[in-house]
Amino acid sequence: MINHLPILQVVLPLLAAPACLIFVRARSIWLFTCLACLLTFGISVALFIHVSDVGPLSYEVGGWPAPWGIEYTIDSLSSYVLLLVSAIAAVVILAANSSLGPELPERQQPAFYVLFLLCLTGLLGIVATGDVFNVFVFLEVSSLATYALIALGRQRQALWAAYQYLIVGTIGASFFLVGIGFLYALTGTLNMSDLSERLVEVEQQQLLAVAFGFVVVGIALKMALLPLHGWLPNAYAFAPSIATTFLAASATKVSLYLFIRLYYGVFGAETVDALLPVSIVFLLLGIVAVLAASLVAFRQSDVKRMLAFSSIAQIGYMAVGIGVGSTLGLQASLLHLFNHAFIKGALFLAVASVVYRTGSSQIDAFRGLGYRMPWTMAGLVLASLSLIGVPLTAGFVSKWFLVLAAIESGLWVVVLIVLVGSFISLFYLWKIVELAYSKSDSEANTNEAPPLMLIALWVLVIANIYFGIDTRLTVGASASAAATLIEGAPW
Amino acid sequence: MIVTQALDVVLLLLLVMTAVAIARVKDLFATVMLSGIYGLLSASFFVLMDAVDVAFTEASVGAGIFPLLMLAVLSFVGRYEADSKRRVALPVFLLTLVSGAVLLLATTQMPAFGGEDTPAQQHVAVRYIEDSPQEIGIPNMVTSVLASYRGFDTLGEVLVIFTATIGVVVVLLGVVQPGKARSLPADEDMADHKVLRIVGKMLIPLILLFALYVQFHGDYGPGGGFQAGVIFATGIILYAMLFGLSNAQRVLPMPLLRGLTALGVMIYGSVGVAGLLAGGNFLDYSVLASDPVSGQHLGILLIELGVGVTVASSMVLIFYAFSLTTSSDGSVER
Amino acid sequence: MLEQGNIVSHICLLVGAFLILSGGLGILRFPDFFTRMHAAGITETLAATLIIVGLMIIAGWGIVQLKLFFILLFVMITSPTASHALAKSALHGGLQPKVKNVVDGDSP
Amino acid sequence: MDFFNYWVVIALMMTGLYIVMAQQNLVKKLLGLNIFQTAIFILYISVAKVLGGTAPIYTESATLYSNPLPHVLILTAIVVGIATMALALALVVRIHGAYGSIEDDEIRDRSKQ
Repeated sequence: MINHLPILQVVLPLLAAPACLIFVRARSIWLFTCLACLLTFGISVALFIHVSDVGPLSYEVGGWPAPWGIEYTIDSLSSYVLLLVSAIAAVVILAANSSLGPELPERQQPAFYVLFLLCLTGLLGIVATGDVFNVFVFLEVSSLATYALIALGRQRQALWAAYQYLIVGTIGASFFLVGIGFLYALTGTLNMSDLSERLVEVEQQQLLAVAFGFVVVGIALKMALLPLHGWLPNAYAFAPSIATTFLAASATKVSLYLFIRLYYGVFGAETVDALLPVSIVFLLLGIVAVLAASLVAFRQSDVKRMLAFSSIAQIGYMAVGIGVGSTLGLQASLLHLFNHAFIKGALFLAVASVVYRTGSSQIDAFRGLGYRMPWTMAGLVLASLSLIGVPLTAGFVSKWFLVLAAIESGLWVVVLIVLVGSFISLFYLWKIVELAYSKSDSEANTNEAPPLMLIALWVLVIANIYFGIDTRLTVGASASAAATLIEGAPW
Repeated sequence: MIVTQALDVVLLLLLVMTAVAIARVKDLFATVMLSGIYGLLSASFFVLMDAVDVAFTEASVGAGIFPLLMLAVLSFVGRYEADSKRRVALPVFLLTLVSGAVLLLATTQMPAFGGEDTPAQQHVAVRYIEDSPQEIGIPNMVTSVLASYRGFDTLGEVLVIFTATIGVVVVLLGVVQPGKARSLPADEDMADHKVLRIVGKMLIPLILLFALYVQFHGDYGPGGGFQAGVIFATGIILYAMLFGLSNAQRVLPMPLLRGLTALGVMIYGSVGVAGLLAGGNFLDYSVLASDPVSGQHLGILLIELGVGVTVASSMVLIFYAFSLTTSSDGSVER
Repeated sequence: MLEQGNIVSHICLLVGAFLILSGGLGILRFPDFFTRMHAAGITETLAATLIIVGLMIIAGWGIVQLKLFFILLFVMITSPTASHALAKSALHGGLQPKVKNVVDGDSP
Repeated sequence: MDFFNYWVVIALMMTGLYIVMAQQNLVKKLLGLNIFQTAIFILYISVAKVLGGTAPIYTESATLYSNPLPHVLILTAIVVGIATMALALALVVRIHGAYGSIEDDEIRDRSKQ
């Protein structure tokens, strides 16, 4: 049975999505979706344990051996990201039914769950597959589902945001397709491990550079690296809150995973850097992203938008980690990928609770909420601390590793940037917290968020603290993944 | 071979001319027609390149479905671009020019066009060409690769269509499970088009029959589930246009179509799961029957059926959604 | 090479190709919508017929010939119908044929 | 002649990209995107062509076939493309209903209100 888990990981939500339409009532579809997400999470846990105990798994879809058929490979890196994505999905979907109530008419809710499952399928497929064209297919599954999810937002700007993201996302995916087309012309294969072997023998350096360029730009568009981030703020600000929570915690992370997988695992970082200055560009763009996006976040009056810009800044940190270029840097990126998902998930879920109660995500709506929604706001404060990087939270661990990596490589600028970025985030998050705990005119009767939303929020918050204290799982997994990718060492 | 190359040059130049025309013409109606021509030209080019299956698909999509949807949209948004601000975006133009030049230089390193000994022809493809007629037992190698070797990609493709359909319906109509059919005012407009209706009545059965032929002949010649699905949908769409949407909905109501769309994906997935239960891997058809080749036959037949069902019902559903939506339906601030 | 059937088929193909060309010219040069449609509709039905017949002769007795025959049937039905629908919707849309002899090639 | 197809691919790609980035009209942008995607199809299909080969359908007489794999990939890509287009067009219809315009700059202005 364990042998079939790599494919079941993807096929389970894949088949659950159309099966949703059997049910009529939104509530039963929600329960069904929860069940599917929990099972998916269970599979990813089993895979994670298996991979860390026994070793990587490979699966030949259709029974055809690797370069001819499609191969699914689960190694330490992919099992780590699979665990993350399916955990986020399972937690977020718990809160979905309550959160959607005021944000989406009941007749539209079934579509939300179907699209949610499809998006999850796409993301899991990208992570699990070992075939570059299969990546494209699942990239499009998740992207199309995402566009539709964003368009479900209440305001008309949601439609505009969805359209903009659709154009940018399609260009990104098309660039990726062009890149792998050139690679196919040069090597004759689409399988990742086969590709990495055959790329070494390719002599046409300029064309190889162009192919890498297309792939890197395509993925950078999807992961919203700084100059290509334009689609993200509107998409996050106007999508239904629960969709934003899921996307912010998973979608850009999966794009980053894809970049890491191809850049280190398939193309080889040294090969690429000999042709294109990718790591330097990532370092510079990451630094600019951390500073600029944090400053822009400070100026936002809509909290969803503020957190969206904060996400762009956090992607900057991950880019910096890659740009540092060492094993430790990559490990810091992977750690931040994991931890930031829980941080942003918790923050956006707290905002979703506020939207549920007040109907607004403007910063003024937070006035006095510290007294009316004590648990939600306490969760928000803890998650904010984690985002800033206070010790004993998950955010601290990843920033600590980033600083270590920078010191190891002698990049003192990066240390400075991390500190400055954290300070700026302290300021913009303080704006929220200060308002939330300032006395408001209205009576301070408690009006807490629905229990399921609170539970989901606190699961994420506790995860933040847990991974800040007990770092064995995250540090261990990211260390082995980074070592495997860079040194080809056995995990 | 000279003829092939001459045709190649002519068709590609025509494509470039059409693309430039699309960029320059302000009348959206004309540009949509041009993009239909563009689709047909590229389909012809694909025939020339021996990609008959691709040509078939491109003809039905690029010159069929895509312009149809575009026209439906133009009926809402109007025919002309606003032309107050006619500015050539110079930075963008330069950017594309420069990157184009860089790419031109790089492509001179591409393996020469049409060669037999390029890496693309040498490595993975060899097995598909030499062994698939024996391993899979059907002559059309494209179908073999599509349905069996890379069957999981095709499952993803069906899933993409399913996703898009759900997305389109929920974006346009705001629901996945709509209530009763609305009758459109346009239904009566067609009543005096006697000629069209009669010819339509003659053609629709033939179109549906042809769709079935394409569906089940895909193993031997160009065709398969996707093309068949599109052709089938065309027949239904033609009926809806000539005899009114409410009549079409009486034959194929939206809830049924919605169910069929999901059913196609389920059929495909179930074949995969059946392979799993029979002791093989997911989507392994060889274990479905006593000997591998007939197992492959059965598997491919079933999954092509799944593709056909999903594609046909999705296309009709998307057409319904575009016809039923009203641009100012007050659901702006839902 | 120069069998009888072959000559006939070549003539068919050439005439068909010429007709398509003249139809295209007509679309460009005729003064208004209806005459242009006339040029396109009339010539193309005949041209397509000739080309398909030419191909049928080349194909010889068999399944390909049968398929070509079906295509021919389709073209014969759909092409005039399309012209009819176009003309009707043009009239419906308020477009009147030009009656005077205006040599202005552009105004519809 | 060896690279003519690829040059055309690049010309089409750049034309499509220019339309997407420079044009204001949302429908026109989608037409540009369509041109761009078709250019990719042409790239793949050109890679697959073997001069002197035939369509990859097994017959007794033929020995040289064009490569079926890119054909399969492009079949998938075409379907993905039309699915994206359908969703994009649906969004355009709704945007027109919500903003009363399908010109990029006008919508940007009205979004701010």
